Formats: sequence, C-alpha cells, structure tokens
Amino acid sequence: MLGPAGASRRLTAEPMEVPRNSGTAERLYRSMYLIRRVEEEIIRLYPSDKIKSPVHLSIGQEAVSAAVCDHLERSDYVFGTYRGHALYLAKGGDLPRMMAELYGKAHGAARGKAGSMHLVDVDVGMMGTSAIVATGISNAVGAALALKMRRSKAIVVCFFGEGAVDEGSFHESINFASLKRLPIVFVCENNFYAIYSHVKDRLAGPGLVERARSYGVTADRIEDGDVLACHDAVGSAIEAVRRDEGPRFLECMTYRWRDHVGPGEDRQYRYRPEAELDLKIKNDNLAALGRLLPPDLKQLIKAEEEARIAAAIDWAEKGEFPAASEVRDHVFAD
Amino acid sequence: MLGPAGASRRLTAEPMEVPRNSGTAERLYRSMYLIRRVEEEIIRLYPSDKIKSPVHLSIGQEAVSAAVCDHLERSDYVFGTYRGHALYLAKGGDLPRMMAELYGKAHGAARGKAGSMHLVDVDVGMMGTSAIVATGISNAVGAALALKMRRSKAIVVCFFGEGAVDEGSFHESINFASLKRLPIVFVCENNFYAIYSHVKDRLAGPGLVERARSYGVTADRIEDGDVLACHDAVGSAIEAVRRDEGPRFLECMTYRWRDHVGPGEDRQYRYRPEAELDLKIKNDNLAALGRLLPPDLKQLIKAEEEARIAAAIDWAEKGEFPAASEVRDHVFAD
Amino acid sequence: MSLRTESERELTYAEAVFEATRSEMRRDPNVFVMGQGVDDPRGMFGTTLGLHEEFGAERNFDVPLAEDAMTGIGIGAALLGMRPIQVHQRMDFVLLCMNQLVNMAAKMSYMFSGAHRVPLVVRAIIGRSWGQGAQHSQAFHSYFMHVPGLRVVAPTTPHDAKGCLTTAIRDDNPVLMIEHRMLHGVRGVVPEESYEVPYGRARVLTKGDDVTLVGISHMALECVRAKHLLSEIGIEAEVIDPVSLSPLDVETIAASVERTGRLVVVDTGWLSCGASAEILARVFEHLDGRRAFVGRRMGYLPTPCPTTKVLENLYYPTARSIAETAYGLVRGKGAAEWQPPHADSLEVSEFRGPF
Amino acid sequence: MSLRTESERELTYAEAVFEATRSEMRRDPNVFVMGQGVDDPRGMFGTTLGLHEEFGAERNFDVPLAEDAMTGIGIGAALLGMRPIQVHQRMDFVLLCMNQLVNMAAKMSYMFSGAHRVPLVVRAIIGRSWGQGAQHSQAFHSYFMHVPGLRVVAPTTPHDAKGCLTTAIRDDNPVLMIEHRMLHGVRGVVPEESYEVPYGRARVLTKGDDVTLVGISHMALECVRAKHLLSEIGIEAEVIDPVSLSPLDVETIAASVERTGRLVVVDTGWLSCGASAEILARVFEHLDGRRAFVGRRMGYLPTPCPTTKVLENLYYPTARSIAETAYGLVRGKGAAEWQPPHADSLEVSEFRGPF
Ligand SMILES: Cc1ncc(C[n+]2csc(CCOP(=O)(O)OP(=O)(O)O)c2C)c(N)n1
Ligand SMILES: Cc1ncc(C[n+]2csc(CCOP(=O)(O)OP(=O)(O)O)c2C)c(N)n1
Ligand SMILES: [Mg+2]
Ligand SMILES: [Mg+2]
Repeated sequence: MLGPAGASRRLTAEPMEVPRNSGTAERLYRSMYLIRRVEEEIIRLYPSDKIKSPVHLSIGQEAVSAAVCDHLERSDYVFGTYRGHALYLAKGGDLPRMMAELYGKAHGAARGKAGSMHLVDVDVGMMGTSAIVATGISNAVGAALALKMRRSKAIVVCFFGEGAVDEGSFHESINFASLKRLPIVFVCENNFYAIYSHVKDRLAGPGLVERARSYGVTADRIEDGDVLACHDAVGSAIEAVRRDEGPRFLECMTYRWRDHVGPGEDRQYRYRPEAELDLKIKNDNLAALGRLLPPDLKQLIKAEEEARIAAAIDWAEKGEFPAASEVRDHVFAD
Repeated sequence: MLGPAGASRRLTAEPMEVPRNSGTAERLYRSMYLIRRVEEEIIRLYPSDKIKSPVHLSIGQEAVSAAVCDHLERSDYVFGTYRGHALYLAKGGDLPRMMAELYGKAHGAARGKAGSMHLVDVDVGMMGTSAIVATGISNAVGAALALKMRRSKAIVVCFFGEGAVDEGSFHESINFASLKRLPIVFVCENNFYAIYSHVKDRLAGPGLVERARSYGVTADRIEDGDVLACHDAVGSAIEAVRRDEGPRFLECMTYRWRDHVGPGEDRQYRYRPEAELDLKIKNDNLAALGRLLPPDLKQLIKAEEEARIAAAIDWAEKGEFPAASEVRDHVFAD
Repeated sequence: MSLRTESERELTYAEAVFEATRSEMRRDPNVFVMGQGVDDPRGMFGTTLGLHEEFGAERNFDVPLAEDAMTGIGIGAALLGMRPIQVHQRMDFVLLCMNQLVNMAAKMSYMFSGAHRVPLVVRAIIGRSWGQGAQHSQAFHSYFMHVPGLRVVAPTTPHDAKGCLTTAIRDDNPVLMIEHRMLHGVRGVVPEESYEVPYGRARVLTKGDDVTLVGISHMALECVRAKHLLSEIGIEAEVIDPVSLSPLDVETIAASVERTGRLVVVDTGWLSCGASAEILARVFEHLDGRRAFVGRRMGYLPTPCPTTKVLENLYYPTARSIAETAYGLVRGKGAAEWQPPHADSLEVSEFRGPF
Repeated sequence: MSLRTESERELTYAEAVFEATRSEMRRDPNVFVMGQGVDDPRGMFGTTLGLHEEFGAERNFDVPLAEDAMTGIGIGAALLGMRPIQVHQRMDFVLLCMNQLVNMAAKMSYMFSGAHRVPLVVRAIIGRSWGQGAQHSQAFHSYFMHVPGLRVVAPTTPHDAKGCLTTAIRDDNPVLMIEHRMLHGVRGVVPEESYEVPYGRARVLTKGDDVTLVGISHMALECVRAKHLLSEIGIEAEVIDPVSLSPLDVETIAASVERTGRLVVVDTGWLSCGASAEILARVFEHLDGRRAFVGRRMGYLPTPCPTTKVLENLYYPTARSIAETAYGLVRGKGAAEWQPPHADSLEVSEFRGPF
C-alpha cells in the first residue's frame, strides 16, 4: 500500500537561484523543514495517546541527516538508530507510511510492528534502525562488505550517536571496515549526551576523531551552526568513499533540543546548563538557513511541505489497525 | 596443601655482582630459565598423556612476564590468559601446585578443575586466567577500580595477546580505566599471531600504541631482544602508575616458538616464514641474558631451578586425583 | 496486590528496591552501584535516586555504554571483595554481557576451586507496554537459570523485592534479580527493618484445590486476578509465586499439583526452553507418575514483540486468558464455553512510558 | 554409527560439512564463509579447508577476534542478499554475539514486517574432552531454541550434517547449526549429490517398545550404544534423534512415548531450561493426560565442566549411565541392581585434542 499521490518519495522541487549555493540551500531547507515540522506535529499529537510508543526526537539535529543524505543516491544505503525520524525523511522515506507506523496502523512502514524506533523503507535504502545502541553499526559495515563483494558503486552511511562509540561493537566494526577498505561513511552525531550522561563522563582521551584515526580511518569533526559548510565537508568525505579510498568517519557536532525520549522538554532535570540549550535554540540551523532563501521561495517550500504533512497525518489516521491474525506473520521469511 | 619445602614461592636467591645491572640480570635469568625449563619438561612429559589438557606454551615469550613481574610486589595483582605458565611462575606462583594442576591432581592449584588454561594462585596475586580471549581485561580493570576505591597502594597488571585488542571488550575496558585513572598497566604481548592469523590481517591502522593513546593512555612499544632494556622501560611505566598518573599501555614485542596450542612445533603449517622463526630462536633472549652472567653463577641458578622443577614434578606425580564427590564442590561459594 | 504482615507501611516496588540498596550500602562500605544513568535525575525509575548524595559519587556512578566490560569490571571489583550492584534499564541489554556473566562470573568459584568468589548483583528490568517493541521487552531469566553458578530471583511484591535484593547483596555469589517494569509502581507492605528472603522458597499466594497457577514475576499478579475470575464460577485456584527461580522450590509447587492435579505455569517470557518448561518438567519428574496431572504453559507468543497496541495486547497472557486456560483444564473438553469478564491490569493500562 | 542408504560412499562428519559448503558455494555465488581461522592450514577441523583456493580469498576469509561485530557484519551482508556462513570454533564464544543473533538476526523479518530477511548460517562447535574445561565445553542450543525467528539444527550423522547444512544455507532465515566436536571424525554414508534434510523431522534410529531414548547431537550416538546394552538384557529401546531442535518434531517423539510409556531425553548440555526440559514438556503437553508416562532428563552435571579427566568422566552422560537410567524406568523401583558393561566411546577416549 503506497502513500497518497501527493506524497512523492523524493524531494523533487526544482532548484532556484538563491544567494549562495542556491539549490543546495533550498534542498536542505526543505528537508530540514520537513523533519522539524513532522516532529512538531508529533509533539502536538502525542497527548492524544494516538502514538503509543516512545519517540526520540531529532529537533535541533536535522542538519546532519539532511546534509548527508543530500549527497546520497536512492541506491545508497543508510542505517540509523531509534532517533530515526530525521534520517528516514532525509533519505526520502515515505512520510505517510511513517506516520501510519507511529499510529500502529496496518499501512505503516512495517505494518505497525516497528513503531517510531524501527523505521524502515528499503525502497529508498533506509535499512532500518535499532533500539539497541550501536548494533546497527556492524550491520552497516556488513552491507558495505556486500557492496564491495558485488563490485557495486553504491555506498553505505551509518548514523549513530556519540554514545554508541562507548560500545566495543563500534571498535570492532570500524576496525574491520578499515581493514577491508569498505565503502562506508561513519556519521557520528555528537549531541554531547547519552540520555542525561555527558560525553566527557564516558569518553576518555583526545576525542572521537582521534579514535577513528587510530584505525587508519580519515576522520573530520564538523562543527554545528553552518549547514552549508557541513554539507560541503560531508560531500568531500562521501566523494572519497565513492572513489574507493576506504571508509571515512565524520563527527558531526549537533544538539538535541527536546528530552532524550518523549515529546517533552527536559529542563526540569537540570542535567545540562539551560544556557547551553538556549544558545543552541537561538542559533537554530533551520532559521539560519532560511535566511539565505528568498522569502517567497521559503513560503512556497513551507506551504508544500505543510500540505504533505497534513495529508500524511490524515492518511495515517484513516487507516486500519492490523488484524489480530497478523501477530504471527513474518516471524520467518517465507 | 602446600608444595614441598624446597619449592619456595618467591625467587629468593641473593643478588650477585655481574657486569651490568647485576641483580636484575640474575633475577630475570632465573625467572626466565625456570619458565623455559618447566615448559620443556611439559613438552617432554606430554606424550605420556599424563597432562590431559591443552597447553599453550610461552617458550620464546618468557622475557615479558619476567621483566614485568620483577617490578611487582606480592600484593600487586596480575591477570593473564590461557597462555599463562610464564606469568604464573614469574609472579611467584607455586610451581609444584602448577604441575599438579596440569596433571589434574587434587593438590593442584585448583584441585584439578582448572588445568593449564586457568592457573591461579591468589596468595601471590596471580588472579587467574581465562580461555576466552580478552575477557580477563575488564576483570583486571575492575580489580584496579577496587584498589582505587580502597585507596590501596597496590596496582594491577593485565596481560593479553595482541589478538585480544581485536575484541570490543579491550576498548571498553581501556576507556574506562583511563576515564577513572585507574592504577593498571596493560601489557600486550604482541607475538604477531592469533593462532595462525597474522596481526596485519586483523588490525587496521597505525598500530596498538596509537590505539591506546587515542584513549588518553600513555603507551610505549618495547622491542624484543634486550631483556634489560625491556625491564627498564616496564619499570618506568609501573612507577608512573604507582605515582597515580593513570593507566599505562605497553606493547611488548615478543615471539612464540612453538605451536599455538600443544607441545609441538608448527613449521608444517607454513603460516609463518621459517626464517622469521629461525631468527628469533637464534637471538634467544634467555641465552643472551645468560651471557651477561658469570658462568658459575649461571650454573648455580640452573642447578637450583632444576632441582625445584624435578621436585615439583615428582610431587605432582605422586599426588592423588580428586575424589568423585569433588565434582559438585565449589559451584557456589559458601 | 499487597501481602499484609505485621507492619502496615506501604511502599512501591521501586521504593522497596531503593530501600534495600540504601540500607545495605549503609551496612557495608563495599556495596556500591554502577550502571548507565543510575545517578541521573531519574535514578533508574527511582530505585537508585540520589544514592550518590548520601554515599558519594564513587558509590553510585554512571558508566559508559559498554555492557560487556562494565560487567567484567564489576566482576573484577567483586574478586577483591567489593559488592557491586549493576543495573540494566532493559534486560534486552544483558545479551551484550552474557560472556562475562556466563563464562566468568558463573564459573570462577568452581573453575578455581573456591579461590575466588564473585559477590555481584545484576538487576535486569523487563520492559513492557507503551510500544517497547521487539528489543525492549524481552525476558531472559531462563538463560541464567540454565547456568550452574548463578542464582536467579524474580520477586513480585515490594516485600520480596526488598528481601530478595538484601539476600542477593549479602550473597558471595553472582545473583541476577529480575524486575518487571510493570511492578515498579505497585504498592505493598514493606517492613522498615532489613530482612532476607531466602532462595528456593516459593510463596503460596492463595489457596485452592482445583488448579495450581504458577506465576512468574508480573504474571503472579495476573494469576491472582485470574484466581478471582475463577472464584466467581466456583473454581478455586492455588496461586504460587516461585520468587526464586534458581534454585527453584519444586516441592511447594509439586505438593500443590499433587492436590489439584492441574498446573498452569505462566511466565513473562517465551515458552521454548523457558522457565515454564523447566517448572513443568521439574513437577513432572518430582511427581514421577505417582500422581497424574495435566499442565499448560503460558507466556509470550512465539514471535518478537510487536509495537502496535492491538497486536501487543495479544502477545501477553492476561488474567482473562489465564482464567480461560485454567477453566479448560478444570472443566475438561466437553465443558461449556466460558468467557471471563475483562480484568483490568492498571499497571499496564495506565502506563504511559516513555520507557 | 552409519545409516546405510542406497549409496555406499562414506565420509566423516567434517568432510560432509565441507562438501555441503563447497557445493552450495559452487551453486550460489552469494554464499561465503567467514570466521576466525577458516582459511588457516587446519581449516576449522577440515570443514573449510582450502575453500579460498577454489573460491578466492573473498569467499573464505579469516576475521579479527570480534564475535559481536563479525556477526553483525554477517547480518548486514545478508540483508543485501549475501548468504554468509559463520563458524565458531567453540560454542562458548557465541556468548559474545548473543546481542546480534537475538536482538537483530532473529527479529528483522518480524520487526520490519518482511522488509528484511537474514539468510545467515552460524555453525557453532561444542567442545569436549582433552581438558577443555569450563569455558570450552558449553552447549547453548537452548538459548537459540528460546528465541522466535531462529532455526536450530543439531545433526548427528554425516548424512544429516550435509543435508542440514544445505537446508540452512538455502534458507532465507538465520539458522544455528550445532556441531559436536566428538562427531567430526565419525564416519557415515553420504550421498554425493546435494540434498536437503528438512526442519522439524526427527529420525527414529532404532525401533523398540520398552523405552524411548531421545539423544541430541553426540548423545544420539551414546543412546544407540545404550540401546545395545539394554538389548542384551531384553529391553528394547527406541532411539530418536530430533535432528532439528527448532522447529521440533514433537509428534514423532510423543508417538513413541505413547507406545513405550517411558522417556529418557539425553542432551549434550545442562538440564535447567535446556532442550531436554523443552522436549519433556512438549511430550507431556502433547499426550495431555491421554497416556501416562514416566520420564527422565540427562545431560551435563549442574556444574561448570571440570578439567581433570577423573571428574570430567562424571560430567557427561554415557551409554552406561543412559542404559542404567532406562533400566530403572523400565524395571521400576523394586528391580535388581544392574550394572551395564562399559561401552567405549572411541571418539571420546581416542581424542587427543589439542582442541
Ligand atoms: C546497548 C544499549 N545500552 C543502553 C541502552 C539505553 N539507551 C537508549 S538510548 C541511550 C543513549 C544513547 O546515546 P547516543 O548514542 O549518544 O544517541 P542519542 O540518544 O544522543 O541520539 C541509551 C543509553 C540501549 N538502548 N542499548
Ligand atoms: C573470544 C574468543 N574468540 C576466539 C577464541 C579462540 N582462540 C583461542 S586463542 C586465540 C588467539 C589469541 O591470540 P592472542 O590474543 O594474540 O594471544 P596468543 O595466543 O598469541 O598468546 C583464539 C582466536 C577464544 N578463545 N576466545
Ligand atoms: Mg548522544
Ligand atoms: Mg598473539
């Protein structure tokens, strides 16, 4: 079952002239706007109890997924985490089916069995997400191994939080990827926190980039705040991987505005300085990018995306829940 | 049950004047000689089928355990691997009880339940060994945590092969040790091979020392071939840890002469160049160290150690096997 | 459900866990808590909240996301006489530290013939409800029951939560304590003083002669509810909470089955090679043909856990499905259909997560 | 033991595993082998020896000591349609990759409603003899039987080893194949052509009316030996090899027990929550009071495995201890003591390791 006709899978609006890097800014703005607004809608809908599963929001972190996926083909693969709305949307995942999945409906991306934590859309290379930290990393490396064995031109991008780097599995995975020079980009979204635990209380030593380099992997840290610069830096890393120069590691600095899980804010827990959060909100990447676009173009994008979102929610709400018999389906592939 | 009176737990011979670093050379020679000869005896005994368990010999690698343990107090702790004879002996483990353990006897170090792969002698801080690669590393870090919590002056040294660095568990462990600045020395015995697999086929990047540094741990590579230089380098690392400067990592280059497991040679498998092995045997650390000692002192040491070994084997052979009822003992501590 | 004893003070299960931890930390300076988020503002559902304030940051500390090494570190500290308590927010994560728990902690006493002991407590929380999905809802107590050298307890009441944890902390052996997320908010009477709940003693929660219902952890609550449903149609169920899964008190269960001739084991987990298989097999061996009986196992459907509520509702045994099963056993094949009324499990239906 | 069929060609179990692997690699370019030492001069006890020479280094390769990630990498490759075969020299090491096998491989089909399939084969070898000790002798097949979404096979004969592995490689689902180290040298008739041994079909190895012996993996051999011992005193045992543990062919076993009224399940593993508990429980449920029977479980002692031979000999069921147990069931409590003669298990007594 596909989404409504209006909800095309890819972001297909034509590029327009804007001050700098026009087409790129427009595409990124559209992608980030969509992510931001979809998640704001989730916040709005959540108190209705229609979304009966944990949600991990990416508001504040939209730039990373948008910038990375802008360089990817539909035939490239991405692997992500339970904080996966942004990646799903940026890679061109079907929005109505995502909303239906959050509602637990039968026409959801995984017929309601997955919920927010396990978004998948293999048609666009969104390979799914895991709620066990770091476990998708080795799966992504395995996909890259398969691509290499098949002499494919596609690449894999693997997204994870800085908390995943704590796990031994990350190390085993990046070592193997480097050893075999696999076509993979490791994108670490460093938002400083794993739940309420600060990275400095978990990560010893000079930093993530140095860790990656100790596996012979070229690595860069990309600061938060300039989406177009981030886009450029990501682009050259991806190009290098496409040229078969072996894996790359990118530490993308970013920041989560909302609570670790759930739709709410988390100021009451006082685990992070309020000024830190306030500054990030003030320097909103989306707003900054929007200032680079002509107002009427921006309005056009907003209107188009709002229409898509409204249609998707409408479609999701209307669908049926899966039949009881489905509970036993798909334990095994047939 | 203790070993025979002649078999004292510590190497207690008085130091004598020898050309350079006299006492040290003597102590190291004695320790290495003991290890070498015990393992040669195991090779001799093995065809009799009296030792009914896998043995992993350290012949060729004696220098590392000897040099490190020479700096340790009885109250310091060591953790090792299934290739544990050298460490057990260098740390002052009871030789007769080790031999009895290999024979599976009731007066063995663990009443026959452990065998060669799980040597233990807590009285001298030999905390035991694991046959699952890398699993002792985190245990060692935990012991160091306990020492720190108790404000103890003792330290922990953790021995493992370069193969263990492949495991995620190593990374998780060294990260935590560095984070908490624990009193531990990581001693990686890099003998180039994990079974028949060369380290270059498993380890990507610039090397082990760089890996360790990426966790903020001071790390050194110590070349094979000069036991006294190795002893010095190890000594300064250990002193730093004693001064509470946080963990250290030492990559000690070494070489195994025998097959990965069992008493035999392994030339027939042709997984390593014969010339590589021959050169190592030619540059035997034990022989080189022996040349620094006056011949009569060397003879004395040999005679004393030979007597200990003979007595230990004799004692081991004479003991009883455990009674059938013992099979259910010690599942739980009581 | 609250089992009233002399004292009338009520606590939630989470508070009872907290109280046991705090009082053992006061009693023994070697006891400490380590785990992801144990010192954060939510304090592991309240079970470790603020312990670092009383005992210092060294005795209640956050750890990196590194289940394997952190378990090994706990073991290493235990070898030197410390008594670590480790907490896993979801039992699903213990799959990352099976090696340390099974290959190391469970074996060290035996492998080294008593030279080592491992006084380690691992608390593992089973998730449920609010869309936990396939990876945040699993229960692996059978994995630990399988392995000699480990003890496994699964207290249901706040009283037993406090007592079992106290016993576990004082034990010189590695102990897994299984906590069901749906129990954390349940209230019950908990004495203020310290006490130990012994291993290997099941609790008979209600007496009855028609059928024996054995309910593990949260399922003991559902069995009590099922018992009430059955009472209404004149069937008297004996409900037993094993409390301790390894060692298991098969005598108490078998004695009940000897009377009732009917057994339903209800687990919060899968059936195949699960705790319910073991309990059924043990009762069968124990009675050894002396007394014929019929038996059923209930637990998770043989599928991963679906996220959507409509399917998740089918995934777990309920008071109603337990009552139906028991009814079928008691009245036999020819009996009229009976549809028990719905019995609400507030701890499930009112749960809003987020986790 | 060799089951003679039309062809008379005999292979060892290890050769049969090799042959299945090679022929599937020839048939399907997506099949490849990865594992520690698979391309080394010993080739995993001969089962992968030299495969890289025929198929290239990309299709039979050594990996770092990184069980967790290597399993995840196999899964990732499988998601893209590759068909990896992974080998663990000892099943003890799978404890390091439980997370990937249980949280990922077993769940991907369901969690994503069929969007993914994971055609992964994991071969895990159970160690025994020559002082393997506590950490190189464990059998965890019950862990995988516990989890929906995984298939588990434990072939005993070279014939079934080849056929089960062929089935597993062609399956689009994750399959665990359990190999017992003591079986690798055992010879049996193996057809040259490819064939599949289906899931969920037990094999009746010998017919008998007095007692049903179910032997898992290597224990099927010991059960056949026990059967011969029992024959000598006029007791006829029916020996059944389940071959496939998940799904399990309970019908065949239950039908036998329905005739014999006596069941002994002999596992190469611990009892508690083990495969033997599941088989006993399933037979009990299947017969459901229609036929009374008595049953026993046999397996590892409830201890870690001791290294020294004198104790290790007590740790495992033997033909003799199985025969004694069966005798006790058949002749009942009052029967005269019977000490069966020693039946040598050459594959054990002649084993000299080193591993
Ligand atoms: C293996 C594992 N351990 C612990 C958890 C609990 N947990 C869920 S999310 C999370 C934090 C992860 O932080 P990070 O990787 O930085 O990602 P972020 O949430 O910041 O995007 C933790 C600890 C888990 N899901 N899996
Ligand atoms: C977790 C685990 N994986 C695999 C093995 C099998 N194995 C035993 S020793 C060994 C090689 C280890 O090499 P290294 O760490 O370099 O130590 P060395 O034997 O060279 O002393 C391997 C792969 C094991 N015992 N444990
Ligand atoms: Mg983070
Ligand atoms: Mg090595």
